[in-house]
Amino acid sequence: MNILASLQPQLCDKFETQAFDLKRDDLAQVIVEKKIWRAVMDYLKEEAGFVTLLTITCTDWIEEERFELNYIFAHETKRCDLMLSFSIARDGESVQTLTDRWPQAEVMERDLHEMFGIVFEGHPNLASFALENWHHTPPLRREFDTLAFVNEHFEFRKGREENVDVKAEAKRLRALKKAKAQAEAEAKKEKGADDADE
Amino acid sequence: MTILTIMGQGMAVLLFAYVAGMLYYGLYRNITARFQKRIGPPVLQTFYDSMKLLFKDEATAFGWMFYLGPVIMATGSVLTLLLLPFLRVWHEGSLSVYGDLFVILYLMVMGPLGNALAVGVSGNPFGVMGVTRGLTRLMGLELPFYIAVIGVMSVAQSSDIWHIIAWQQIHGINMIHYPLLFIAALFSFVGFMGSSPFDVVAAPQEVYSGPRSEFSGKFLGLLMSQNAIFGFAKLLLMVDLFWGGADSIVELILKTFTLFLVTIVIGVVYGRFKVHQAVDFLVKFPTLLGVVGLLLL
Amino acid sequence: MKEGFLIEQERLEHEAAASLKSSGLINDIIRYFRKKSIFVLAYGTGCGAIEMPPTFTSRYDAERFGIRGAATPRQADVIVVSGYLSFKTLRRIIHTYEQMASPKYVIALGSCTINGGMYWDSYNTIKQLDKYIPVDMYANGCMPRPEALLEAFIALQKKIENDEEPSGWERYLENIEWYRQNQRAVLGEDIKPAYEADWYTEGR
Amino acid sequence: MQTNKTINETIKIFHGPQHPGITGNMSVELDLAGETIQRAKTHVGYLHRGFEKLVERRTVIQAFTIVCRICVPEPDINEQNFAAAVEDLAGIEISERAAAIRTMVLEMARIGALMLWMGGQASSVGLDIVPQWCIADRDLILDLFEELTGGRVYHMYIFPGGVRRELPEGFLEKLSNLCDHLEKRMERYDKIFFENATFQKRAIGVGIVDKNEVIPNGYSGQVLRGCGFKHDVRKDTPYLLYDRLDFEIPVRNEGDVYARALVRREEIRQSIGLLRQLVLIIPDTTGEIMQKIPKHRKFKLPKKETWVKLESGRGEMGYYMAGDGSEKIRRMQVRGPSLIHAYALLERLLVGSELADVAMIMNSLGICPPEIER
Repeated sequence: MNILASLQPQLCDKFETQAFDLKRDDLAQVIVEKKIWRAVMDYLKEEAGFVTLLTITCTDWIEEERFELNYIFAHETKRCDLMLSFSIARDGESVQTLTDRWPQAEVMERDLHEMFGIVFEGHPNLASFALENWHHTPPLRREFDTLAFVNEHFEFRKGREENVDVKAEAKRLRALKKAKAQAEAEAKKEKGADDADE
Repeated sequence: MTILTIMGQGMAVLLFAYVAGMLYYGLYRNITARFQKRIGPPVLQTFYDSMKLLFKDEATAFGWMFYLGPVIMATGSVLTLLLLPFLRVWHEGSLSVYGDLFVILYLMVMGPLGNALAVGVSGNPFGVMGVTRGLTRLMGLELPFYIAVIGVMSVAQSSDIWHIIAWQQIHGINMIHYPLLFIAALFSFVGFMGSSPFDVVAAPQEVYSGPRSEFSGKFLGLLMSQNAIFGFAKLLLMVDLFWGGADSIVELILKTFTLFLVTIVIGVVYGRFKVHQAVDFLVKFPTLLGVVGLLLL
Repeated sequence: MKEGFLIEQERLEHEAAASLKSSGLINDIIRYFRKKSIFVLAYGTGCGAIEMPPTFTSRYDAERFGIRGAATPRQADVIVVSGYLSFKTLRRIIHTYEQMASPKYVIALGSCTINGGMYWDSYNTIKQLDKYIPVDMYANGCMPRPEALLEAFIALQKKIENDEEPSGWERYLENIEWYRQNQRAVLGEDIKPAYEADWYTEGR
Repeated sequence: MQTNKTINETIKIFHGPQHPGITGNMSVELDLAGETIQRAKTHVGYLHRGFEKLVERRTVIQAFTIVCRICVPEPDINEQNFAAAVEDLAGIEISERAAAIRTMVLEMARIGALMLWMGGQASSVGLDIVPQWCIADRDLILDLFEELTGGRVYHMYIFPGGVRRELPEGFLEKLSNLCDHLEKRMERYDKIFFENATFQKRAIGVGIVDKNEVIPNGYSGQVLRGCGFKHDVRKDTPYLLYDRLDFEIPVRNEGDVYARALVRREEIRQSIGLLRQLVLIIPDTTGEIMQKIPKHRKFKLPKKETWVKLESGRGEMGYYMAGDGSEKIRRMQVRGPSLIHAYALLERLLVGSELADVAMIMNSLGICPPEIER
């Protein structure tokens, strides 16, 4: 019996899930409201056997003004994974930490705090993770334009003298080819006309 | 026996030890490379390295104590060399008539102490740790070595190395008569040469390069030259104590290089112990052998 | 007592070091030794470091040219910057480079050190290495093969032997203000790496 | 008061980033009392390039060229994970032949990564002869990669929809010769490394992982199998051709450095066996090596999310990917095994062990910094 398929009715009975999306035999996604995610997670951990926290991801849906947080759990038999998703507002909404349940959540939450600016309540140490002395917008937010940042802080070495703009060159070559084909076609036409004359 | 002959002989011994030590360590790298299935550096590579370092700047300034460290080490090793019997025919007019096994054993500890002085001033934690490791290891190394030395001394009824050599000339070399003592001393000797599995002092994966972490340029070059001379002196000591010294230069080179080869082969196939494992090992197995050897005297 | 790198920094900023520029037999000999013995700092800064073990082990065996690894910056002659540098690593590279004893050389590996390479639009990597520390030799490619790395070393040996242009460490001393200005532009005022003293205050 | 006293008696050192005993560019901050470690803290970020941001800016095909740079010793797992995620989102089915070739590439990469690990682990005990040998043996694998893909280290071979090139002529024969050679070499490595008295003395009883926290904390790879748990993504949720291949999961119960080393030794053997099976299977497989995929600008991913994972040489590596209906990937997150191993596990294991063990433990966990910070 498939673990995920049998989980679906139990979970949907017990909680108000917004969706239970069975993606593959070994992967399903549960979307819930933010207010019940802790309860669902407890149920998953204690009773459904999803004991391992694999990772926490965050997706920035800037058009819909929300962050989607995905907590990915693995079953204790390691035969299937489950994604628990919920949305929070892009600014100012904090999430409760998971460091009390899983020690590895500490570094994952630090990563998300640094990259998206999400605050995790009760986290022991939201210090910087990969960046050092970073005072700009958190870099993985959609509004952070990395190219603009690069242009502001660095300059690029000039290319070689004979360096050409690839797009312009492609355009030129295409035009050249077209002209050549046209000339050939005309020549053929004239020749054909000549042949016909003869 | 004038002062000139003493000085002349001393300089000759020093020069020979320097050249031989450099070549031995060059060959060490080359032979190790052959074990590792590669061509390896030229034989003169150690010489190139030390000369290049002598013409380099230093990046550090920690005061005069720091500069004194390598000098003390070099003094210790040069004195050790000069006080050891070099060739049997050079008995007359050699500084080594003033030498004694006790003096030599004390001088051999001078190197680590000089190191400790300099490194203590630099305050580099890796260096301090390396020195601590070196002193801890020294305890383990000295025990079997001293037992072997006591055995050899009590047989020859003298602490004078010349007498020990003379005894061996009459009765045959010590290695054959007292193999257990020789094996005990050989274990310590491998450690004294800084070869695996006892190379805990400067283990790069653990303590950077140990006591040498802060030394650069000329000091490092001096340390390398000192190491070559001291290495040769240690080989000479073992040859004098257990292999009956040497009559000619060729015999000396053959004997010392054979001994050196033993350390190379052991170093290639073994990894590194931890400090306390090394001390444990030395205190147990070689010491036991030494004690049994003493009892069988 | 001052720490070693502070002294080095002072010396870099205030005092011009003596150079062995004038030619002559002795200088030729010194240059020969320098060419024959190159200690490479064991610091893998980026992905190019994956090609360093093959270069130094039995297949390509750089030691036959006298090139071998050194554990600490004090002993090293060459630092190989193997690929892209994030800000955090750049800070350590500058620190390490200033700890090395002159004459010292820099080999830059991979296209990322020349013009950003793959990471031209990344917000955390620098684009031109030679604005921050002087580079003596480039090996291009992503990533350069061990042969390319060996060739860079041999070209560096030739450069040392011929004593061509002012080598990198001399340029660094002469233009220290310019380099410092560039470094400050990306790293801020504290070029020395700052470690947060964590658990002393945290109570972990 | 007691704590203050102990703090004053310790030395604080940084093991890395510039240190011969560190795996890659990272550092461990250590508080030492004598040689015993009181506290340990991992610092990463020296290799942060912002892949996840760069991927968001690129189209699918452009992003493909940079994902292999995420993990340097074993880049192919990233390509496979990326390709699998894109295929899952776009609904592409790859042919049997492409799957077989991918399996072969992944197993070759696994042997290469394990050989590199062997070099690191041996040099951490000062056995300098082993890295000299086994990195040269790994180079033979890289030679085959070069013939197959054109690149030594970065292959860019596993493409969404299949693989990029047909096998060159005589490739499988060379591969089976290489398997013979490696099998012969493994006997030598047994003698000089795995059965070496000094290595056993250093490795047995060092870095013992607590078995109770293995599953909940998500340790994977050799840490998991070295603690007696018989799990491998290749068996649990088979991908590619692994359900048709015959192999064993090596397991040891001790949970120390030596157990992990022996697990890895057995894994090299199993991978050689897998390659031998693949040499026989591949000629009979059918199908195009490359499915028809949309052109560059028209390769659009639907608004869906997915999570794929596979077994790398160090543990399970997963990719989370979300599309948004445009030709660019909305979000890609890399979850490497090293993230958990380097933080949650390493910091625990180091406390109470000695400075001499740091390099041993780090190597035996197989920590690869570029996949921690991307």
